[in-house]
Amino acid sequence: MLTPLLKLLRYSDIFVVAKIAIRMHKEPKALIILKRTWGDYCLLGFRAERIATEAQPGQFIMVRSGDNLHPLLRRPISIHSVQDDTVEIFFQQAGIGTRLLGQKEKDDTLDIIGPLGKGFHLENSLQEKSVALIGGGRGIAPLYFLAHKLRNLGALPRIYYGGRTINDIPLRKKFEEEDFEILLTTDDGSFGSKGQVTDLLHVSLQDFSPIRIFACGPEAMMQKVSRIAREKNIAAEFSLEAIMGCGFGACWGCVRKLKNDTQEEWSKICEEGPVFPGEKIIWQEEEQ
Amino acid sequence: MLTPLLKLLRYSDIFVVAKIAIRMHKEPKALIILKRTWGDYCLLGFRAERIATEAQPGQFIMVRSGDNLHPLLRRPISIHSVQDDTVEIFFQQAGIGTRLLGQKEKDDTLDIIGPLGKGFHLENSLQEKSVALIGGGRGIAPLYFLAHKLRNLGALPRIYYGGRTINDIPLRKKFEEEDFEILLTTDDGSFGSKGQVTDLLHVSLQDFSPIRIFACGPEAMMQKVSRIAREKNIAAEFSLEAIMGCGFGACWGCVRKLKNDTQEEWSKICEEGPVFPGEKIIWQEEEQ
Amino acid sequence: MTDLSVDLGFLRLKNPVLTASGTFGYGVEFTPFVDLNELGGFVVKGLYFHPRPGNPPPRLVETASGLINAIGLQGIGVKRFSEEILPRLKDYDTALIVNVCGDEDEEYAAVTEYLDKQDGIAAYELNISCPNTKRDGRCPALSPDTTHAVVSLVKKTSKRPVITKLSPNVTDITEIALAAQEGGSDGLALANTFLAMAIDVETRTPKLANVFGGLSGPAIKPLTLRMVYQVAQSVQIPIVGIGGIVSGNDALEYMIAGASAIEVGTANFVDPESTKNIIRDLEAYCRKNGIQRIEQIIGTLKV
Amino acid sequence: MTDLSVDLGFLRLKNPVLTASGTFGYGVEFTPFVDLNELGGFVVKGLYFHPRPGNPPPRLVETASGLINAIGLQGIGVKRFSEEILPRLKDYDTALIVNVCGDEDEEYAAVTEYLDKQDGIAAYELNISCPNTKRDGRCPALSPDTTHAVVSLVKKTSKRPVITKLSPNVTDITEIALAAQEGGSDGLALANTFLAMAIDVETRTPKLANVFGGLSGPAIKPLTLRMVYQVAQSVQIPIVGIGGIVSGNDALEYMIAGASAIEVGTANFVDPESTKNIIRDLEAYCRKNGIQRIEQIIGTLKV
Ligand SMILES: Cc1cc2nc3c(=O)[nH]c(=O)nc-3n(C[C@H](O)[C@H](O)[C@H](O)COP(=O)(O)OP(=O)(O)OC[C@H]3O[C@@H](n4cnc5c(N)ncnc54)[C@H](O)[C@@H]3O)c2cc1C
Ligand SMILES: Cc1cc2nc3c(=O)[nH]c(=O)nc-3n(C[C@H](O)[C@H](O)[C@H](O)COP(=O)(O)OP(=O)(O)OC[C@H]3O[C@@H](n4cnc5c(N)ncnc54)[C@H](O)[C@@H]3O)c2cc1C
Ligand SMILES: Cc1cc2nc3c(=O)[nH]c(=O)nc-3n(C[C@H](O)[C@H](O)[C@H](O)COP(=O)(O)O)c2cc1C
Ligand SMILES: Cc1cc2nc3c(=O)[nH]c(=O)nc-3n(C[C@H](O)[C@H](O)[C@H](O)COP(=O)(O)O)c2cc1C
Ligand code: FES
Ligand code: FES
Repeated sequence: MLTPLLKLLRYSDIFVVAKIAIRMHKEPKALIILKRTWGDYCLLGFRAERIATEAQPGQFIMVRSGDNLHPLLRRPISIHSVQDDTVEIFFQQAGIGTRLLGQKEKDDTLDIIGPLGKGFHLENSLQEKSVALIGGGRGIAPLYFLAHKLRNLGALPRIYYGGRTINDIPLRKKFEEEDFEILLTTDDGSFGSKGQVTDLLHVSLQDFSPIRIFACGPEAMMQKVSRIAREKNIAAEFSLEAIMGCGFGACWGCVRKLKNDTQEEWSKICEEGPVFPGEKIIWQEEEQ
Repeated sequence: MLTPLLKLLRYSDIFVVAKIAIRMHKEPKALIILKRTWGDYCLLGFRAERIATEAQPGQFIMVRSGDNLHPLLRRPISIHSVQDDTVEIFFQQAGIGTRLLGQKEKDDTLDIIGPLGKGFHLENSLQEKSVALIGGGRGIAPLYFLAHKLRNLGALPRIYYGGRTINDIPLRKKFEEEDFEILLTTDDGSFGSKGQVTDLLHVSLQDFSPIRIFACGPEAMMQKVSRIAREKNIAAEFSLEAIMGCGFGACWGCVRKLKNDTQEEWSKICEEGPVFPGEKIIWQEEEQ
Repeated sequence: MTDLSVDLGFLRLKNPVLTASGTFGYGVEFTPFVDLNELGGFVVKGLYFHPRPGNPPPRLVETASGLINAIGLQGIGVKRFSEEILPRLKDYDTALIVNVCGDEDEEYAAVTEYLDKQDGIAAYELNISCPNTKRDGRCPALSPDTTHAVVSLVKKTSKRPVITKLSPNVTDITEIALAAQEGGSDGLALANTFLAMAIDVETRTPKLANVFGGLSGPAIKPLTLRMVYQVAQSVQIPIVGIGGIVSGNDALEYMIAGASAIEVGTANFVDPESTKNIIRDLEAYCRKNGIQRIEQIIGTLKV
Repeated sequence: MTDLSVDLGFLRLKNPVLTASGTFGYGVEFTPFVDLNELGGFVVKGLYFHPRPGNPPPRLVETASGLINAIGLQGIGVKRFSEEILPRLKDYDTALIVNVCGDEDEEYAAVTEYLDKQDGIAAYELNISCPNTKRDGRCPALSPDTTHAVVSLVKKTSKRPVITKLSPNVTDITEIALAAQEGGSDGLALANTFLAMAIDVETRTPKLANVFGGLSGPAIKPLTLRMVYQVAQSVQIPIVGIGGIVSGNDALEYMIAGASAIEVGTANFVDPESTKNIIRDLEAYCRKNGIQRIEQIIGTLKV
């Protein structure tokens, strides 16, 4: 069964998907062994050995929120953390699917597919270099896994974590307890610096010089990060969101216009991303 | 707001529904305080004071099995027992709706409407008289409440309870512990007498003379009970099932042909029943 | 306070929330749950001239987010309706709309002529689109000509405004809508149920005794919403949106697409308080978005 | 062992389970989940003559038990398909069916003529029913005449069997089915998606950039099942049933209604192993019911 597939792997352009495909797994009954909630936010840890072994920061899973036909589709959720055979996800209850997911309890099971997509680029050249991780709201999710990987790589990650209010930055202690350098902001000043995480980034770059920026959060936030990075000439990577039908390249539902070489093309976020270098991304206001 | 409604109550024929309507309540968040399961069978007890106060044996509730749009409709479930402000239901996980219902846990809530329909006829003339209650499988559900009411009324209920195997008569201990006279059968002989509950009824009526029979169970079982009752000239009542859209007379979905006076008419099971005297019922094989 | 009232031209409703025929009985069944006076109005069960027995059971089958019904318009006829029901409904301060049915075109006219002599009716909803009748799934609303014929016949005599209820089972809904408008219809109701079926694979028989039935409920919302939008681009008369509405959001989608009012159907079974909740949610939406009169949002979709 | 194979006359399938165009990529995306050789066959993404960019996003919106898509047939065109994809698919021992699209009738014929020269294709599925194209929701499958025209044009040259995929957005599906049969179609696929829309009430804009899209998924099953049953009563050529199939039971409903094979679409996203599970469930059903050859149940609905 693998023979014809392996043949495909030589043809890179339209068969990028096959390369990913070969590494994805379905775990219809991943056992939940950990649950924590903070208001709307929820963290679930579950057993999924093959996914845990292979996952890279920035990759995601597709998860079913229930067994019935409404809601129908799986939801994309980033891999938040990986330890041994356990994967953690961290999500905000935004609508019907994530709300149902938040009702899962310890000893329930999850039906998931993963790891999917392409994660952040981690090279050895980051060793002993400062890097900045910017997370807004639920966008912090993949950055925890990333921070760990960066540290293991010998890089020096500093995390900027912002939310509307103190209730939107629930993971701050988790980072602090593990001795990560973390800067906190809230829009209303209820915790950390008052203002947006991008304001703080902007100011702090006067005396802090990361060689790479990794960002995940609301589109508007990432766009500001992109502008700042460009000004300062720092290479930046962004984890984009899109409504997804399948999560593994089969439906063409998740496209976004991206700069590929000289052309602009509809590209699949699930397969070519969700993480993209800033140069490829066309931000909304630039589009017209 | 009640004035025009009360005026209606004088007109009985098509406005029977209004009479029932006035006594039904919606409890969107009835708190589950008790759960027991036996294989496919499940018993849930929940707080629903108004329903508990007004319910009569043979009446039912309409319950939502989940919050989403699939499954969509409420499911009809008999009132199994009532104590103070608490109502119990007993059901078999038959399909998607009842399966979801069986996943509810203590401290979850139920969205219910009730009490609905017309129950068994209980008159003072039953006092000190023997009556037979015949329950097949999940059909035992309403008979527990009925047995209690009958005992309170001073009648002498004897319960016939049958199932396919020992696993289908889980409520036997509950009746026994409360000193009800109960006869058990299983099709495969794994507990009680071997055979169908109607066989046992047939035999035992040689030396037992109830003045009333109350039955609930599979259609084929009830039909046999009906034939036996007619032979022995015992008045019998049956709790019928039908697929229901609303449960309170508004959709005309639950009809069945019944003998009303001299005519045969499509009658609403939810409103005129679910309990009917044997004379009214047209059993399937008679229909052609 | 937000003004939720909407003007259909021929009829002013205190709010856009009506109930769909056949899903709200004669209204009174719902009084334990909803104060009928709070509704924009309600449409009663389909009425033929003579009483009708309806279809044999099973009449209902649930599907994914939907319900197929083949009630077959069991009903009491105009005479009993006028004598037994109408007198008791006229005390309600809300628009009573009667859903009018017929096996032939003349029957529609006969029903409205009979009802013209009765008090307390605000308008007629011409049900030319029921898939559960003798005509075997075929009904006037499947062609512009037959639509035009019934509507113009009824309009010749009817003393009350006529809302024509269309079928979604057509290739081009705007064509039918235009025919109804030309026939003189005062408004349009979109839409009735979709012809559907379900099969029991164990017995290999249809799940409905009638074989076919009409699909309603949330499953169909994207389809009827699309039709309301298309029709709103082509006609001048007001549109009542129907199909799968269970929430204030659903109702708003229809109004933004171009409906002046909406009807709630299957949702009444799922939650008999649906209409009440939808009205509350419409009010909240207007308040939150600074909309003074809900009429301001009708047909405001930005494309 | 049960014999799950079915004979379409022009094509024998090892089992009745195919995948629906546009929901299974080029097949290879699903190899981590399903052994393609176990499928009855698979239908690849819709193919125009030239590459096409497709619609801008958002292209998807979920509805109650359904999915609206407006992908707009983003694709690589016949040349790249033949050069890059076909060579790598021909090693699979399963029927490869190509979904053929066109903006004009001539384009359909051009696509099949081009593909006729390629190896490894079992049949063409003529997609005359996509609601997401230039023609603005209008497509050949909306009228018997245009259906007949495309089908007969393609059949004039095509060296391979042609399955015509019809649109459910019509008043009388049997009329279109008969036109396709008369045009020489070897089989029918029923059906494509239902024209649909959804609105964001906060922004008052359509949820799809394309405004309209096609509804698929369990929500539509009762509607397309009904159409398969109606068409099975009127045509002689084999029918492939499509619409909302997620389980073995769903597949069986279609076959009992008269479909010789079925296609699984949206379910592939919900559970990429759906096809595998459906084949297993068909086998279990046959075993349980003592059915030796699954072909014995086709069109056996007792009414
Ligand atoms: C690659 C990827 C990784 C993600 N990782 C995380 C994560 O780690 N934690 C987290 O909280 N969220 C994450 N999201 C967002 C998450 O997928 C959405 O919040 C979720 O799908 C919403 O589903 P729902 O049923 O709760 O809401 P719905 O009721 O479906 O919709 C609520 C809102 O969410 C929007 N939405 C729906 N689907 C998506 C989608 N696929 N992506 C983005 N927005 C959507 C809707 O447009 C709507 O505005 C990620 C999204 C992507 C694409
Ligand atoms: C008045 C009344 C009282 C009832 N009381 C009880 C009770 O106390 N305990 C109990 O276990 N069951 C009771 N039932 C039966 C119960 O309602 C059905 O088992 C349930 O609705 C099936 O729903 P589901 O979603 O689990 O199954 P589905 O997946 O919907 O269907 C599974 C099977 O159940 C049948 N079914 C579906 N709806 C109904 C219905 N409304 N009535 C009967 N069969 C149906 C279907 O045709 C199918 O064969 C009662 C039914 C009625 C009408
Ligand atoms: C049980 C039932 C009975 C119905 N009876 C009628 C009727 O008598 N006349 C009519 O015009 N429509 C009838 N309909 C159609 C509804 O009025 C409405 O058009 C349809 O259900 C779609 O709306 P919904 O999705 O909100 O239910 C009936 C629908 C149901 C479910
Ligand atoms: C994302 C997506 C893309 C589709 N692309 C095509 C296509 O290219 N050609 C085609 O004929 N049908 C296409 N369809 C329609 C499906 O093949 C199928 O007819 C429809 O989805 C109904 O089946 P389902 O309910 O099982 O999904 C597409 C459907 C979806 C959801
Ligand atoms: S989500 Fe299906 S292709 Fe990306
Ligand atoms: S269930 Fe609706 S009338 Fe009986």
